Amino acid sequence: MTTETAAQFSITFTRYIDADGHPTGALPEFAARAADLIPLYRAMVLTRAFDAKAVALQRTGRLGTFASSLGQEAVGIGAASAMAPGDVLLPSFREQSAQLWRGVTPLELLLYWGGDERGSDFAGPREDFPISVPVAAHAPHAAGVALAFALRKEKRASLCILGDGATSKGDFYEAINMAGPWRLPMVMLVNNNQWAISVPRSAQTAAATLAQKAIAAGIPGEQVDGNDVVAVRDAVARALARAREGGGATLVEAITYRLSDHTTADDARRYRDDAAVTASWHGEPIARLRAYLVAQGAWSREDEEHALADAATAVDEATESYLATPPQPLAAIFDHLFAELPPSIRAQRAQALGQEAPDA
Amino acid sequence: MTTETAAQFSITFTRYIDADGHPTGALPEFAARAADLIPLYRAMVLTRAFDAKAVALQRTGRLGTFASSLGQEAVGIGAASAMAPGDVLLPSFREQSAQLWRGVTPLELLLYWGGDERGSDFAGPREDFPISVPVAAHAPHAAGVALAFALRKEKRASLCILGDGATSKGDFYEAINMAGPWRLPMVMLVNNNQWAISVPRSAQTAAATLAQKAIAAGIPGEQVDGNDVVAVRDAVARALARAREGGGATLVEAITYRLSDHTTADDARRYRDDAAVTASWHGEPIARLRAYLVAQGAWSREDEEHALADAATAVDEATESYLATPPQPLAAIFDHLFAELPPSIRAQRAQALGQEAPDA
Amino acid sequence: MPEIALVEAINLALARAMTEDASVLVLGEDVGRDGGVFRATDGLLTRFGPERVLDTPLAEAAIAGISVGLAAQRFRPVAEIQFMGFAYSTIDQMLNQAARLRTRTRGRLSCPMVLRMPAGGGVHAPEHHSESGEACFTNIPGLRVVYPSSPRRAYGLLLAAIRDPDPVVFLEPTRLYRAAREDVADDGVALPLDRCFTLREGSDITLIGWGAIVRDMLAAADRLAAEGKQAEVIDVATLVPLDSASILASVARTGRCVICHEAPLTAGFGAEIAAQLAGPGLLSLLAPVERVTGWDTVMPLPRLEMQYIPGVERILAAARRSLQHG
Amino acid sequence: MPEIALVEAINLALARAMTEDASVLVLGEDVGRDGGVFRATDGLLTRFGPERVLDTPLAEAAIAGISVGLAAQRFRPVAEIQFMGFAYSTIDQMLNQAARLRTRTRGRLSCPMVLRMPAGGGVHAPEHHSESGEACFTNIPGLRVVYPSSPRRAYGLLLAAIRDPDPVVFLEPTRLYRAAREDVADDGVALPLDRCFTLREGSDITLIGWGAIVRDMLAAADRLAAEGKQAEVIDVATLVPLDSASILASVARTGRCVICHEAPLTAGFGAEIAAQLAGPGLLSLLAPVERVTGWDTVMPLPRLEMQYIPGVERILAAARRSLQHG
Ligand SMILES: Cc1ncc(C[n+]2csc(CCOP(=O)(O)OP(=O)(O)O)c2C)c(N)n1
Ligand SMILES: Cc1ncc(C[n+]2csc(CCOP(=O)(O)OP(=O)(O)O)c2C)c(N)n1
Ligand SMILES: [Mg+2]
Ligand SMILES: [Mg+2]
Repeated sequence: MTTETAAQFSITFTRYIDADGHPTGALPEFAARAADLIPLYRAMVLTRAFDAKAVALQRTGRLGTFASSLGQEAVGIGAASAMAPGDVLLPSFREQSAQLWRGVTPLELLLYWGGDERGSDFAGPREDFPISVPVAAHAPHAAGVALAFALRKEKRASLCILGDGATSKGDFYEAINMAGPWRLPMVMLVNNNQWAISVPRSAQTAAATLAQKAIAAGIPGEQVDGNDVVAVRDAVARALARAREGGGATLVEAITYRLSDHTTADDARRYRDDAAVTASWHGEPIARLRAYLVAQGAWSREDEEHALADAATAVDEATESYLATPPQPLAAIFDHLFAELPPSIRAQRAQALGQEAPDA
Repeated sequence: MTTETAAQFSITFTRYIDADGHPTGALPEFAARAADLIPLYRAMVLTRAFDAKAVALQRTGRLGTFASSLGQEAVGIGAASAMAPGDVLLPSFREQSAQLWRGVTPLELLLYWGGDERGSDFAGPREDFPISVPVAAHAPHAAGVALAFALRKEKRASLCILGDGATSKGDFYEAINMAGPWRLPMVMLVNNNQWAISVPRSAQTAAATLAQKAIAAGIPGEQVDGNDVVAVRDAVARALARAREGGGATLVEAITYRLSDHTTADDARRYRDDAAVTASWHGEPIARLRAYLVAQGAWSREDEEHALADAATAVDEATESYLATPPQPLAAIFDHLFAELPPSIRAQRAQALGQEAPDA
Repeated sequence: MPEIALVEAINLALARAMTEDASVLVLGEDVGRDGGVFRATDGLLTRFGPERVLDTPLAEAAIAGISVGLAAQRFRPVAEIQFMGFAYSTIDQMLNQAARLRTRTRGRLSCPMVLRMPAGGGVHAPEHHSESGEACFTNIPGLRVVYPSSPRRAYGLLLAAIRDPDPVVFLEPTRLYRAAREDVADDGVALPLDRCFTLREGSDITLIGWGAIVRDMLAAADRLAAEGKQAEVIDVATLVPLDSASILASVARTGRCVICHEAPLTAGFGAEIAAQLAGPGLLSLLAPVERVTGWDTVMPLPRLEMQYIPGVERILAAARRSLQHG
Repeated sequence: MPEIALVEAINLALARAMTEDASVLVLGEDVGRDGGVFRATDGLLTRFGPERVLDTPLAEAAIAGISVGLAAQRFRPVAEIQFMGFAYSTIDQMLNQAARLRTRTRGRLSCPMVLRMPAGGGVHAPEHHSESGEACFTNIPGLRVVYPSSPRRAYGLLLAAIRDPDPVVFLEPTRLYRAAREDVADDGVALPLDRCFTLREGSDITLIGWGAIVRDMLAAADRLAAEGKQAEVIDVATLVPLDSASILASVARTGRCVICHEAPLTAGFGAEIAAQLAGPGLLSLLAPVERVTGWDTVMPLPRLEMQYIPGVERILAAARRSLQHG
């Protein structure tokens, strides 16, 4: 018998700022001065304020089911802050942090979660995809967008964010596999918050890391501390840069924890211990970065108060506008279906609007 | 920054008998005496004779489109010979070698490829699945069969065989991923014949090996020389044994080459060089094992003539029976649809058989 | 005989089937500890253990696919898809595999599985959670499609679906999961899978439909009665195979028919019923067949969904139109 | 103006569309060097290069999914699925994604893609290669479904489908790929996507269908003419959105109608046409609407397939039944 090694792989895990806010070594260029991290911090604070408000609105019957990103803010902010404006974001339903950074407004988010399609007609990032509620369905879209960039020889990349549960779906694998031979400028970011509703990460797959799923596609994969916004941004920035330069796709697994219920429709106490959740508050991304900034002398109690107040104002203003926004007219159901409405559906539209006797 | 290694993997490639028929070292137990390999040799010869006949029948309009396994006989024979009778085979459309070993008759195979469902009503391996024409669709069935064994605590395993192209399909990934956490007694055997119709292995995925796709599922994966029936059987036997003992699933990649056209409907000269094909004849599994057996003094020219004659007889007899088999009556279209035909379809059946005036 | 909600009736039927037949398994996303996002499988894990109630990874195609493998091995898997919006990736397995295994092997292997899922809108759920995609499953020979609209029918039909030796797609009206309540005897009695249910008899017009809208049909029938017109109300319940005989017989008596469903009009399953009326039923018709359905548009997000979902008023308008005809 | 086969007309339309619009891409399994298993994309790789003609890995769901991404980025992908039997795993992407992108974003993003595939049986192909699954795509708002039955219509409708700003599922009758031949001018003129085609006028009965069976309808019309009955023959061509006006107008003239398709009867798309006749068309009908379709069984393997696929004799029998009525 001859047995030889055909291939070898390893997966790394990276962190820059530990759970207590201590740097584990030199920080990357973009974080060289602690002050440079303040926008990231403020964005995480805004996200948390937004999430809290959205949950409150849902509890009082003024918003639909909502998926909080409590404790996971660093994933989206780290990733989005690594993007260039011309890159395209394809978010799952729990990445409001990334969307807010990209310029989607809190009002748009509220409209969407309040059940109004206008919330996906972003005034800001016009090419970004709407939220993907179907798990992993947006992964091949990210490959398609990346293929468009590659074909046009544009130095742009697509960034797809999805969950640990999403890595079990065929769409996810098919998309990263296609990205391989075509060297697509795509970054697949797995927000591993340890849970897919009630199914823990360990029941989702026997893979020791989710990053290693990249190996199946022949693309690089790495793990980062997803509660460390610096580590997330650094890994995603490197991956995006390589993608834009023709170096192909990367899978980044960001390890975090879902501190909230799955959504407002969920009661996580049915399936997980409060104790584990409580323990996971240690090292959560906002407290962690605040500790770092404070230790660096870049953040004061006053700064904190301002940040909280600014976030509250932004969210309150958005809420007011949201609550004051009348629903779309019924015609809107029809008017965006096709570029031009076919005659048969024109007739239905008229019927729906009561302008004409129905005939079906 | 701290970067640590989160996980490491390596993929091995194994061969026992090289392209010229020389052993590369000690052979495994089951092949300790060269004579023990004669049944495998004869089965490969039978397969090749069957394939040649089937192609000839197709060319003369007496069989439907057919997928030859020319040059790949060791994959199916190696795998099937590693199975216990109680294991279940889930073959793709190019694994007649494995099916023949399992006891599917040449007549059944001809009936199937001749367009008669009775060809999938195997008299022999009653629990084996019919051929899967849809690529990779049988992968989750293999997981389901394995789950059945696990739940019943039976020491049995399922063996799914599919192609290199199949490793791009979501079904494949979803199935091996599910096998992981449940430690399913399943072996996923990838027959990597380098081509998916006209698409070469290199365009199918950027993965350096197909075996490494196992890493995504957290199950063991390994590569073997798929033209070395000993290596295939050895790897599959080890994997099956581990599976039956509760050790979970394994992915085995067998590297071979499709010496034939994709099917009788294909003309491979449109997309690949004859030169590459000619070169790939070197090391093909039958000549290779013959060289080994001859060198071991276990095989003579006379043995060869007998083997060829026996194969020809078996195939000719099957062909005669096949050609003499009348088609099923039209009623057969209806009679296996449900355990009991619902009234509405009973009416259609009667209509089809002309027993009653139609009414739809 | 306690009054229970439709989702509880589902739960009861699952437990009953699991009790009486050890080969019945429940699997799907979050069906175990969580008891399913609608609690349809609540308590089953505790009662029957993790070898009978399996939380799967998040992969619908494989949920269907492993069910085919389990069923071929004589288990009776009852797989849950969390919402119909996520069931479309199972169609390949249901159509090419589950529905054909018996035919392909001339009966050597078979596929006694049930694929359950909530369907339809009206609960202000997020995007992709309010689908009525039954038509994607109704042109698939070898598959049964069942869609009960009351707790009792949910109980009896689910038992029948699980006991049936062939694959069944079982749709449950999300809107009625909690809203529909009824006395249900847990007597293990299945209802027939090839029969419509006449919920109310009437001689002036037939209202036919399935799923949540059946309640609106009943309400419309009340209103019509107040106007002096007796509507017969039929819950189709089993779409495929369709109980054409009962439907044709009803319309033969009434001469008028309104077909109601939440799914879009064009090529919705209502078309099949109307087509049978245009064919063998033609001579019964005193008025054009009316279809009251969702519009041929994408199901809107919650703010407009109740204007999309047809309700009592649209059914009444159609019925009156029909009654006024000729 | 050379006489060419239907598959060559497809090829011509693809080349024309790629020539006139640099955003048109062709992608799919084996569409490149091999030119597609039916040669529909033959020569395109040489002519337009590997950046316009992309051989994909073997993954239909992703072929549809990356097309959505490309289309959102203003490309016009024309994706080939090798056989309809392998298209079912694209339904999720087509229904939940392609058909909705414009609606979901209020027009900010759109999805001008075409998903082409051969459909139907009759060429003695292997298992799963002879499907008529169009009904799986016809109850999906936001999607067009087109199914030409002659080289000229294939050419003109494919051009229209590619130029259309919204997603189109484009079905090509396998049986006619080589069998249907016709003069086709490569003039770049598209045919309308919202119109049926009346192939033959007649006042006694209307034969309506799509795909390969249209040829049998024409043959049946010849035979009926020999019996002194003039059949109007309509190729529906675009199933969704349906040109109901033309169909209703024809039946208003003839009073009799036979609807023909290869797909199974129950909830086949023929039901929609029959339903419209039972509704707005009712007063035109002089005889029950006939449907001549595949049986409600799994498409058999080749030895029995021609007994499954309805042909001239069954159409004739239905037409005669209709003509004798009343
Ligand atoms: C295809 C699909 N199946 C099921 C669901 C229902 N569902 C919504 S979120 C979710 C869990 C997702 O887990 P994960 O991918 O880890 O993301 P997370 O919710 O943790 O952010 C499920 C099962 C869905 N949205 N899409
Ligand atoms: C899902 C699916 N897509 C497409 C096809 C058409 N097709 C048949 S075989 C084949 C290539 C398969 O390649 P591979 O998996 O390597 O198996 P091989 O033919 O080489 O044995 C394709 C594309 C199919 N049968 N099933
Ligand atoms: Mg998660
Ligand atoms: Mg291959």
